[in-house]
Amino acid sequence: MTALTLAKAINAGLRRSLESDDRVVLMGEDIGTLGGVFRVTDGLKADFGAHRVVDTPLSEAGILGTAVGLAYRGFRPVVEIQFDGFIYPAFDQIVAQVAKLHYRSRGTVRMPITIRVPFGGGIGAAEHHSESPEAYFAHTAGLRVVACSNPADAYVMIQQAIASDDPVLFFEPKRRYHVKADVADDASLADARPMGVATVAAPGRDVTLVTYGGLVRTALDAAVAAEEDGVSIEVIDLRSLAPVDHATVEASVRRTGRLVVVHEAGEQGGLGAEIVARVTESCFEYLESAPVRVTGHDIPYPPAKLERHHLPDLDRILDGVDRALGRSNSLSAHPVRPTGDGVEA
Amino acid sequence: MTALTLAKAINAGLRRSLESDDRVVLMGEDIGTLGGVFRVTDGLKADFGAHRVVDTPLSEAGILGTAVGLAYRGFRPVVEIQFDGFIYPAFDQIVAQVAKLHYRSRGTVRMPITIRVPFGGGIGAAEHHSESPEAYFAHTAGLRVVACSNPADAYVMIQQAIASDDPVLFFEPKRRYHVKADVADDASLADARPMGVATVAAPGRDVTLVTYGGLVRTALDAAVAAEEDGVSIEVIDLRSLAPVDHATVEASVRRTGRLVVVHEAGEQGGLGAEIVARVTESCFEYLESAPVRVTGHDIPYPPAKLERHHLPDLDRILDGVDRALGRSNSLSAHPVRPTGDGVEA
Amino acid sequence: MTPPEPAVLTKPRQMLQLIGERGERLADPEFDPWVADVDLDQLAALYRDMAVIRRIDTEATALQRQGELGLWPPLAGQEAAQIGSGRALRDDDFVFTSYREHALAWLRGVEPAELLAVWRGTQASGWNPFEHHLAVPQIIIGAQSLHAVGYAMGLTWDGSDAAAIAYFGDGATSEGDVNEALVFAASFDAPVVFFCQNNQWAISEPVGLQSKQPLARRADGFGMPGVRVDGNDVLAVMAATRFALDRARRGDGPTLIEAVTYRMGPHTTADDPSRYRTDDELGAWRSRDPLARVLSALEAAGHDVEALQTEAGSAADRAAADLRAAITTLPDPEPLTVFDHVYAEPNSHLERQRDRYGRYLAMYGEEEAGR
Amino acid sequence: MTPPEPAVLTKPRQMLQLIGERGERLADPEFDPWVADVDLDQLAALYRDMAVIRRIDTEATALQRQGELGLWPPLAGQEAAQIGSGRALRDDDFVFTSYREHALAWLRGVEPAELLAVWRGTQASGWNPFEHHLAVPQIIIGAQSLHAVGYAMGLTWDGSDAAAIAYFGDGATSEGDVNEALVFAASFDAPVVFFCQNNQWAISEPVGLQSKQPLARRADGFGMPGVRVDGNDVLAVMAATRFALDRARRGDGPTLIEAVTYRMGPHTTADDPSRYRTDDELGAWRSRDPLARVLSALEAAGHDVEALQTEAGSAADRAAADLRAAITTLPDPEPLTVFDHVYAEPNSHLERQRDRYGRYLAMYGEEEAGR
Ligand SMILES: Cc1ncc(C[n+]2csc(CCOP(=O)(O)OP(=O)(O)O)c2C)c(N)n1
Ligand SMILES: Cc1ncc(C[n+]2csc(CCOP(=O)(O)OP(=O)(O)O)c2C)c(N)n1
Ligand SMILES: [Mg+2]
Ligand SMILES: [Mg+2]
Repeated sequence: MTALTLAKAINAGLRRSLESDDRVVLMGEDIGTLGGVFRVTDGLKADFGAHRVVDTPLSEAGILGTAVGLAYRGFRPVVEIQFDGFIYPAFDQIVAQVAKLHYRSRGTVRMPITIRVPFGGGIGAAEHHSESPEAYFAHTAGLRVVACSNPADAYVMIQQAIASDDPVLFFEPKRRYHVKADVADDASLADARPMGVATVAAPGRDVTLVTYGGLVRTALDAAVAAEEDGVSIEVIDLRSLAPVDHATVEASVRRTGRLVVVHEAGEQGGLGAEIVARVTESCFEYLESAPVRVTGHDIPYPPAKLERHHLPDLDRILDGVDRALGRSNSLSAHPVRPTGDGVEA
Repeated sequence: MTALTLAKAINAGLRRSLESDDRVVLMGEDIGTLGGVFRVTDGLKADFGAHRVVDTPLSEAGILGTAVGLAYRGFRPVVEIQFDGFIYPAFDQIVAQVAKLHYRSRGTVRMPITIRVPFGGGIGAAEHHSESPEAYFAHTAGLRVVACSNPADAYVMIQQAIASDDPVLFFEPKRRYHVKADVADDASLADARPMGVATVAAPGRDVTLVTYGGLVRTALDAAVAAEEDGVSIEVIDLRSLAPVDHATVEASVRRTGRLVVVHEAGEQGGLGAEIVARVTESCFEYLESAPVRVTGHDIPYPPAKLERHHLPDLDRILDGVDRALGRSNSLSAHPVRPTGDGVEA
Repeated sequence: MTPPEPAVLTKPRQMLQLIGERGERLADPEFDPWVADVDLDQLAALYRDMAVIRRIDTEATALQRQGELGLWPPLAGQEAAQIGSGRALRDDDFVFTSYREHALAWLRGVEPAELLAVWRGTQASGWNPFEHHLAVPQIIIGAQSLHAVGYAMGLTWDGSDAAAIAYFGDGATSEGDVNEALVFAASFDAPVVFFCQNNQWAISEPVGLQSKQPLARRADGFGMPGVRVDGNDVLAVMAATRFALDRARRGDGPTLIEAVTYRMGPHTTADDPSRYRTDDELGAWRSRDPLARVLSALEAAGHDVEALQTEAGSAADRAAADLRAAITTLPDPEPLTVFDHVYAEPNSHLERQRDRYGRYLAMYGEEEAGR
Repeated sequence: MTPPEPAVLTKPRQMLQLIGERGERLADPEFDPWVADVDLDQLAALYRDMAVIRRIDTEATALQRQGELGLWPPLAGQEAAQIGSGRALRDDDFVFTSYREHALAWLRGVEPAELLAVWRGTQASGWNPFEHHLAVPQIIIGAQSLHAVGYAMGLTWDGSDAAAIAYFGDGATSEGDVNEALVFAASFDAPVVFFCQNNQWAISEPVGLQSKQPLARRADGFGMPGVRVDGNDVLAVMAATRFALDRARRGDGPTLIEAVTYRMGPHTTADDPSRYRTDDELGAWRSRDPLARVLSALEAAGHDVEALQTEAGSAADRAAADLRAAITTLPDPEPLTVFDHVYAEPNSHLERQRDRYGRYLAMYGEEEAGR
């Protein structure tokens, strides 16, 4: 056990992967000499050399495209996209090549590529630096998508992602990079919880709250706050966004009968839509109220001084919980329709 | 009234837009001399000249990026992406620029760009030629997304899209390009149904079937087939995928109590998820059964000889309707859980 | 065979030719050494290769017209560019092509059925890339150029002296991917050959829309030599490719080759070139036929071209018959294989979907389902 | 003023300099005519511009350190590149920049508050692009190069003789977008100037990782002249930019300018350059300071540089004071403005969301909400 920040936990995980498999190579902009703009790869180039930790030219399609070629050659590239908003130039290589080549080659060509993406807001950054693009990738067959929320998971999950023979989008909640916690860096990876399995981060009885990444901490805080109010929230940290561990989510909803999904990404077509749709299909008879989504607005990420009015926070989560529980909430004040959804077009 | 194929209806709409606004310019690969690989722009370069109908170099990011510059200059670019699967190289320009510049410029810079995309399968094409990428764009704030399903709509909607001051993704169901129907090419655009409004393509009582694009025809056929079986399906042609005309959808579901959403795109994070989630939130008390999704599988588009095992067809739609109605269906044979959803992970 | 390296061609010359349009052998002090070993028999073998692949191409086009294939992109006219470069490769060089390089597949031992499967639509791809050191064909224009560079970077890290080669068209040079590939290749001294077949057209768009300069001139600005070669001169193509491959093997990095050639047929069987180009143009290029050129050269050198034509003709006949026969070995795939190979590892979501579709098929019966 | 066009620079020369490192005026028969009108007073005015923008930059950096700005990307070291090119532009030329070209904003009349808003995080952007013919700054590396080309294509279609100019960095040349911009510009003879500030670094990556050739050499392969100019020589930069703009106005198409300069400060205020570059390197470039160079030239020519420095100093002081004062005019925005301008037209989904968030705020009170 060592107490590490989330950033350092990923660093430690990368180091272990580099040590244990010499086909693992890290690629990205500024990841070598600088150690990454978030220092996640700090020290790795010095220790493993410029052929294992590769500073690349400034071209995201180039990074992903050469990673595909390296995968053809039997390497396991781990690429860093410097910020969420810079993944789009690589979208074609990810969606048309990385995601599809195993299928297109009838299983002969593996794409064990890990794409690390610092994601989400909450750090007062400039535009294009706070995006939550995960739903694009969750909708793309052939990819796996995960998000870590804490150092212990991050340390394990990055190694699992690298070890996976499938391409993995690995989302890192940048606003939690500096949060410290114990990491079982002495434990065996074989015993670890599989990357695809969700965690019940806090058990509860009244409502199931599903989230991931940077908002898990906020959700846990909301659970504590609600407890004082007599409401018991079960917080599920999804960890895997594609595929979703529906078994865990649905088991919880069958007990609580109520669902709130929370994420920073916009509501329309966000991951919450999938989870609500799937739970509704599978647990219809168990639902005591309409599932609720608490999400970022469907707007481009706003300027820094407005981000607190975009991101779900503790109060908005609790308001969503109140909606799920049929308690007084922001929409119940002037109900226009029995569903409490008052402003239909 | 003139009977036109869907392709010719779009051609006629483009022609009218070119005539009525000299800031409208068409751009794309092979759209000029060749008239487009589907001949949708046939004859337009000859009639309007190479400055209005522009054959571009082979670079999708280049097409969208220069369209942005032209929009800065006050033009209304209408770009063609040759096939759905070739839109991804332009993803960054679409998501980070086209979608966001109005917001980023605080409303000073308009992006009245129309992005025409022949989409979907059913024509036995090679890989990357049958994609349904609409959910990516519906999840992107700042864009509008529409899909036409028939010549009459196509003729009007393409003109509305071009006239819109917002950027519009305009999806054209390529497998319906050659379907002919009457087009009101003499009617005034001002009287036409707004692009954002859905159509009840066939009224019905028992179940609401929501779809768009190439599958509207299939859904209507399913409604006819079901009628013989005593089941009354209301078919809604969504037309606008972002924003969705929830008023129309929800009004229908409040009457029928049952919802089936159908699309070619994969299920996970597809548009069906959004519609099911939203309807569940808004019409929870009205729902008599769990909403059902009938979609393409979550796989890369398969080789041509397998596409009939990927695309929803009449039988799969009817099976979905049976699920919504609680009638015997493919999943009810061996029910494991009361919801009829038998194979939970 | 490692002749002295030609003066680095930072500024591509007009166009490298070793066999002129009337079959005359043109001396080139820089490039002659690269094909010094190619005697008349070998030249005849190159002719045979071209004759066979031309016939395969014709047969496949016919198969498409007869409804046996969904689509076919003919290579007619580009035989010398593909055979000349392909015959310069070592077996362990890795080849990344677009969709038109059937000659490369054939040269590397791909079976007829493997070649046709993807165009018939029965399989996502035909062959195992590692058996032939040949990637799956690429339809996304230019994307494979980056794959070749990545593979080549891996070659150097592995200490191998093999090379990678990326085939793409003139139109592809406008895609960001190809330009980024040039950047990466130069930065990492990647042992890669960029082989651009400038066949004058990208569907209906003439090469002049993509570039006002000869494409080989792009190379210099990216920090590599560019060679412009007559793509209808199989010997010159072979010399240029050997030169580039040798640079790669010796650690001197990438080279861009522009092979100037012509697509004699339609873009694909779905295309109608009469909409965008003239008979005159076609006629002019027909007179530069790459096969006729080698024949003239052989004839001038006293080779028995009649025997060669007869022999090549029957080899071509056999190849065509094999191709046609292969169709029958390509039955429609089993429905549930649609789910195979999406992932390399188990995936709960997909397994559920497969299971459900399996039930659906079971209920409706495979016959009716998915009509 | 239309001096005879220089022999087309298909192969960029070493590097254009008009004022040497010790302030000496270097004769250049091709480019001297382009700045023949720049007398000592005008040179002094260029110095004043550079002094003011340097001071604005220093002040903004200080404001960031004091917590008034979220971030600031300093331009220190690049004053001559930005002022020399910016002063060559006409008001109706349209400028597309990245994030570091504060001098362009200042030259084109952007107010201090408009300049700072985006870095303070109170607004998505500062100014109305059409008031200043200056696009919103671009953070996606290279994307704006295509916008400039599109705008320039529009200029020709409108029959205008204005030009567009795209500013980007050395790192940006590796992005597909910039390369596609070169392709489009050449194909459409777009009246656009590509102005690349090669400041030697892309965050921690030296320019050698992006290219082993001088970046100006990229131009030729794309079919346009490339000019490599000393970016710390304000006169040479102005000459090169005027030359390129004139080409554009006369319908001769695009030009690529590489201004060789140096970023003296960190990439942004969030960066620590000591992790990747040496004091020696910094020192070497400090001795090539663009302001000092003009001063030397003026001094050598007998201009009263002391008076100039005093005058420029107080202009800079005023600009700095204005900048600092502007901060107070940038209050935090109203919560519901977060929904403004997503769309130009009514949007049912967004209106519902705005309405709901409005209710939420009303219920929880704006004070508590969104903590
Ligand atoms: C990214 C992308 N955009 C568009 C297309 C459609 N398309 C297929 S082939 C082709 C022309 C390619 O021309 P070129 O690169 O010269 O190769 P050629 O077909 O002549 O061999 C186009 C535009 C595509 N396949 N991929
Ligand atoms: C598409 C994209 N990728 C990565 C980044 C992150 N990033 C911001 S600035 C920068 C370096 C840019 O270097 P250069 O083009 O030389 O411009 P300079 O900062 O030196 O002015 C990088 C990598 C980005 N903003 N956009
Ligand atoms: Mg071509
Ligand atoms: Mg730089």
